[in-house]
Amino acid sequence: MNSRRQPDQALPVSAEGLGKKYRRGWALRETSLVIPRNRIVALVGPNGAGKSTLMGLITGLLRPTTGEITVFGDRPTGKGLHPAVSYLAQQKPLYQQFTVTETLMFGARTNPTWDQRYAEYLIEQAAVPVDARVATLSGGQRTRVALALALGKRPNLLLLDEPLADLDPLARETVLRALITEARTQGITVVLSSHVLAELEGVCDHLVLLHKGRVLLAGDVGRLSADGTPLGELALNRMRQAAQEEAA
Amino acid sequence: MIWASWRRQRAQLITLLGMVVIGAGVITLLRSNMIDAINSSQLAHCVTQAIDECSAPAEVQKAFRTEWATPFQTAQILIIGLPALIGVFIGAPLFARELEQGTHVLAFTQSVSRTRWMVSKLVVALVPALIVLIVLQYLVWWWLTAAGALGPRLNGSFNPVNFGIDHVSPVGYALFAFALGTFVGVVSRRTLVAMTVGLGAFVVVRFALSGLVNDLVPAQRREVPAGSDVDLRQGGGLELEFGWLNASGQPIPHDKVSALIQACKSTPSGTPNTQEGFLACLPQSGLAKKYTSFIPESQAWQVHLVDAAIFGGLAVLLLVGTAWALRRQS
Amino acid sequence: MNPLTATAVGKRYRTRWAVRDCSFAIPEGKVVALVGPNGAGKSTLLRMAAGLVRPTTGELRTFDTPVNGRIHPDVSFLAQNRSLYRDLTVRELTRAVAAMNDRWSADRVREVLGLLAGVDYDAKVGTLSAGALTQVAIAMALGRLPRLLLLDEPLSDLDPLARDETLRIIMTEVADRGTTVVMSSHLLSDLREVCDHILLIDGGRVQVDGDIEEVLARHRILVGPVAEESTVEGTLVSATRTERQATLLLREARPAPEGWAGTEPDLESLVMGYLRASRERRSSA
Amino acid sequence: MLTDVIEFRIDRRSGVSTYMQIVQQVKQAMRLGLLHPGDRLPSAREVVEATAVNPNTVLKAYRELEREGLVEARRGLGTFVTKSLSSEATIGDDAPLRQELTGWMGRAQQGGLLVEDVDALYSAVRDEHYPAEERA
Repeated sequence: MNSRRQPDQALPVSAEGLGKKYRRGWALRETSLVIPRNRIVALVGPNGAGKSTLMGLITGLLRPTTGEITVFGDRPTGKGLHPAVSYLAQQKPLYQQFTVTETLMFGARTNPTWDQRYAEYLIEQAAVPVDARVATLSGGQRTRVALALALGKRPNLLLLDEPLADLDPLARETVLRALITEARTQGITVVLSSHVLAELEGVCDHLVLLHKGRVLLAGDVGRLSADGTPLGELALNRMRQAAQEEAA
Repeated sequence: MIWASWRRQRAQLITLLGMVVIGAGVITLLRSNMIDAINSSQLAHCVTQAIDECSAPAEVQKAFRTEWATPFQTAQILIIGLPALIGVFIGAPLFARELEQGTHVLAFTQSVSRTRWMVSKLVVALVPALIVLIVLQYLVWWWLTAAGALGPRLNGSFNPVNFGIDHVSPVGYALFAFALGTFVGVVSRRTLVAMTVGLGAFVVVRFALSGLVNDLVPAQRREVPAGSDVDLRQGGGLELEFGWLNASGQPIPHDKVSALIQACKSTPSGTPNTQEGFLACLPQSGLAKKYTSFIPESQAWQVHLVDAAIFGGLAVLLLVGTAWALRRQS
Repeated sequence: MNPLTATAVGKRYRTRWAVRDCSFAIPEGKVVALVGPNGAGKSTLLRMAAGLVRPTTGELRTFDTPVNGRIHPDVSFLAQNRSLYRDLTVRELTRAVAAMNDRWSADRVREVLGLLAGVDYDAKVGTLSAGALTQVAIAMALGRLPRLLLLDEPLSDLDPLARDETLRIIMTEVADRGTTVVMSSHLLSDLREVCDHILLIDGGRVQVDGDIEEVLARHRILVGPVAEESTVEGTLVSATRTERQATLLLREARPAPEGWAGTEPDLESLVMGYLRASRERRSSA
Repeated sequence: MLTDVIEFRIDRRSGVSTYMQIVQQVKQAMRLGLLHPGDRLPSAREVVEATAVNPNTVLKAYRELEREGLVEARRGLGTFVTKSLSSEATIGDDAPLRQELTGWMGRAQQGGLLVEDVDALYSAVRDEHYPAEERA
C-alpha cells in the first residue's frame, strides 16, 4: 500500500456507501463524502443527525456496518486513532486533578509524535497558568488546554465535537480564532461540529450537512452559497425542507 | 406525590416483592421437608423437649443437626443482614441518587414542600421494606420454631444470633440502617459513598451498641451459700455478673477469689482436696456466698423493646438530621 | 409589582463570591437576556431566584415575596441540566410533575408537547435527544402556569431547528399570558430577536441593566486613528486596537470627533465589548 | 376566521431592528396594495408562532404604526389597517409608473449595468428629488 507510507498524498477522509446501524436503527446511511486537504469543515445537523457517529467512524472508535471509509488512505482499524488524527470529544475529557503541566506531560507520554515545544507555545498563547489545576480553570481555558493536547500530537486531521458549546461569546471567538490560526499555519484539516451556524460563518470553507443519518449538503462553501446566502440560512432552509418532505 | 415516589421506587419495590415470594416459597418448602425429616427419623419428641430428655440416639440427632445447620444459618444470616441491605440499597440511594443526578431540583421547583416530598419518598421506600422484613422474619421464626430444640433455638433467646432475629429487634435495626443510609446520602450527595459509609457505620454502631441494652433492663439477682451446689442460672437467661461475697456481703475481687479457690483445691498437706473438703474450705477462706445477676429468658421481650427503642430513637434523630440537611440543601 | 427584584444579593461558596452586591428589578412582561462570561454567576443568580440556593447576603424577592428556600408558586425554573426523571416515560413524567403541583394545566403541557415534532409519549425521557429533553422540560415548566419563567441556558445543546422551535414556544407563552421571562444564554445571535431587556453581569455584579433599545442608544462604537484616541469623550468600556486603528465601545458618548466614525452598537458587539472589558479586568487582577 | 394577509420576514443579519423591519414591511405591503383599509394585521401570537420574535416587539411596531395613523387597535379584535398608502401609481403590476420603471430596468440590464450600478443610480436620482429629512 503506497498510500500508507505517504499519507500526504491521500485524502484526509474518503467514505463510500458508509453506514452504521445501532440496535435502535441506522445512525448513518449510505454516506459518501470526501473531505479535501487543508480545509476547515463545518459538520452540522440537528441532534441525532449522525454527527458523532461519523466522527466515531473517522476515528475508528466505531466500526462501519456497511461501506468503507479511509483516513489518509488507511482504513481505521478500531484499535486506536490514526497517528495523524486528533480527536477532541464534546465533554473535553481532561483529568480534573492534574495541573496544566501534568496534562501536557500526560500528552507527551501517550503520544509518540508529541511536540512539547508546540504544546507549551499554545498554552502560552492562551495565557493559561501552567501550574493551575484543570478543575479550577474556566470553560474557555479548559478548551484551550484540551486543544493544546489535541494539537500537541501534531495531527494532520483534527476532529472537534462541539468544541464551543458552553463557552461565552468572547471565549468562543478567541478559541475559534486560535484554532483557525493553527489550522492555517500548520496545514491541518479541521472538522468541527457545531449547532451554532452563525459563528462558523466566515470560518469554515467546507460544509457537511447531515440530517437523519444522510448527507443533505456537502461541498465547498463558496460554491454552495454562490448567491451570497449566509451559511446558517442555507443549512436551516435545507433542514426545514427535509423535515417538510418527511412530514409529507 | 405518592404515585411519583412509587413510580421512581418501582424497580426496588418489585425486587422486594420478589424476595418475599421467593422467600416464602423456599421457607415453606424447607420447613415441610424438615418436618418430614424429623418424623422419619423419629425425632418429633425431641423438638419440644430439652436436649438431655431426648431419647433418640445421639448419632441420629447429630446427623439431623449437621444436615440442617447450613439452611438454618442461612436463614438467620438473611434476617440479620436484611436491615443492612435495606440501609444500603434502599436508604442510601433514596436521596443521594436524586442529589447526584440533580433531579431533586425538579421536585424543589414545584409546589410541594421539601418536607412533604421527603416524607412521601421515605414512606414509599420504608414501609414496603419493613413489611418485607417482618414477613420474612415471621417465616423464619415459624420455620425455626418447628425445629425447636433441634434447631438454633436450643441456644436460648440471648444467643446473639437468636436475639438479633427475634421480636422487634430486626425492625429497630432496619429503621436505623435505613435512616443512617438516607442521612449519609443527603450529606455526601454521592450514592456510592452513602452505600459504603452507611454500611460501615451501621455495622460498627450495631455491634458497639449491642451490649448497651443489657444495662438498661432491670436484672435479677440471686445468691446462694458457697457450700451448696445449685446452678444459679436456671432455665437460661443472660448472665450479666457473677462473683463471690464475703461474710458481711461485700464482693470479693476476682483475682483474690481465684487465689482462694486455688488454695482450697488442695489440702494443707498438699494432696488434692475432696469435693466435700473443697466445699467446706470455701466458707472458711472467706468465700461466704456466690451471687449472680441475670436477665431471665422470660424477660427477653423487655430487652428487645429497649433494644428497638435505642435503634429506633437513633433512626428518628437521623431522619430529623436528614430533613434538616435537605432543607438547607441547594 | 416587579416579578423579580434583587437587593444587594451576594452568594459565597467557601472563599469565592459567585454573586456579589447584585441589585436590580425586572419589570413585568419583559423578556430579559441574562448574559455574562462563563462563571459570572448567572446560574447562581437564577438558582437563588428559584429558591434552590440561599443568598449569603441581601435578599431576592419574587412578586414581592422574599424567596426563602422555596420557589414562589408563580415562578417556574428550567435548570441547566434539565433535571428530569430520566427513567420515566414522557407520560409518566408529566403525571409525576402534575402530582407535585397544586396548580397544573395538562392542556398547556399537551399543547407545548404537541408543538414538538413527534415526541413519543411512551419514550423514556432518558432516550430523548438533548433538544427534545429541553422542550419537555420547558413544557413541564409551563404546566405550572408561571408568571415568571427562569430559564438557565435554554438554548445550549439545541440544534438550530430545535432552537427556533423552543424560542417559538417561549414567545408564544409571552404573547398568550404576558409571562415575564429571564433567560441566560451565550447565543447572542438568538437573543436579539426575542429579548427586550438586558441584564449583563460580570464577577457577580450588574454591569448593564435596562431596555435593550435604550441601552444600545446610550452606547457608541467609534472607529478611528489610534493616535487620536485622547480626543474621544465618554466612558470607555473597552477597546480593540491595531497598529493604526482603534475600535472603542463607549458609554454616554459625545458626538464623534473629526476623523472618527461613530455607530450605535448592535447587541452582539455591545456584549462582546463588555466581556472584553471583563477579561481585561480579570487578567490584570 | 380571518386568514393571514401578510407574513413578516425577519432578517436577522440586516442590522435593522426587528421592530423597524415590521413597521417597514407593513408600510411596504400597504404601498403595494397588499393591505387595504379594514384588513386585520396578524396578532402578536400569530407573528410569534411564525417567526419566534418577541411579541412585545410586534406590539411596539403596531403602536408605532398606530401613532402614524396607519392602523387602529380595536380592543379584543386586533389591529386593523385604516388608511391606504397605495395609489394608482404604485398598485398592481400594470401601474403606469411601475411599467416605466420596468422598462428602464430592462434597458439598464441590456446596457450591461450591474446591480450595484443600478442601485447607485437609483439612489442618486432619488436623493436629488427627495429632501434628506423625508427619506429618513
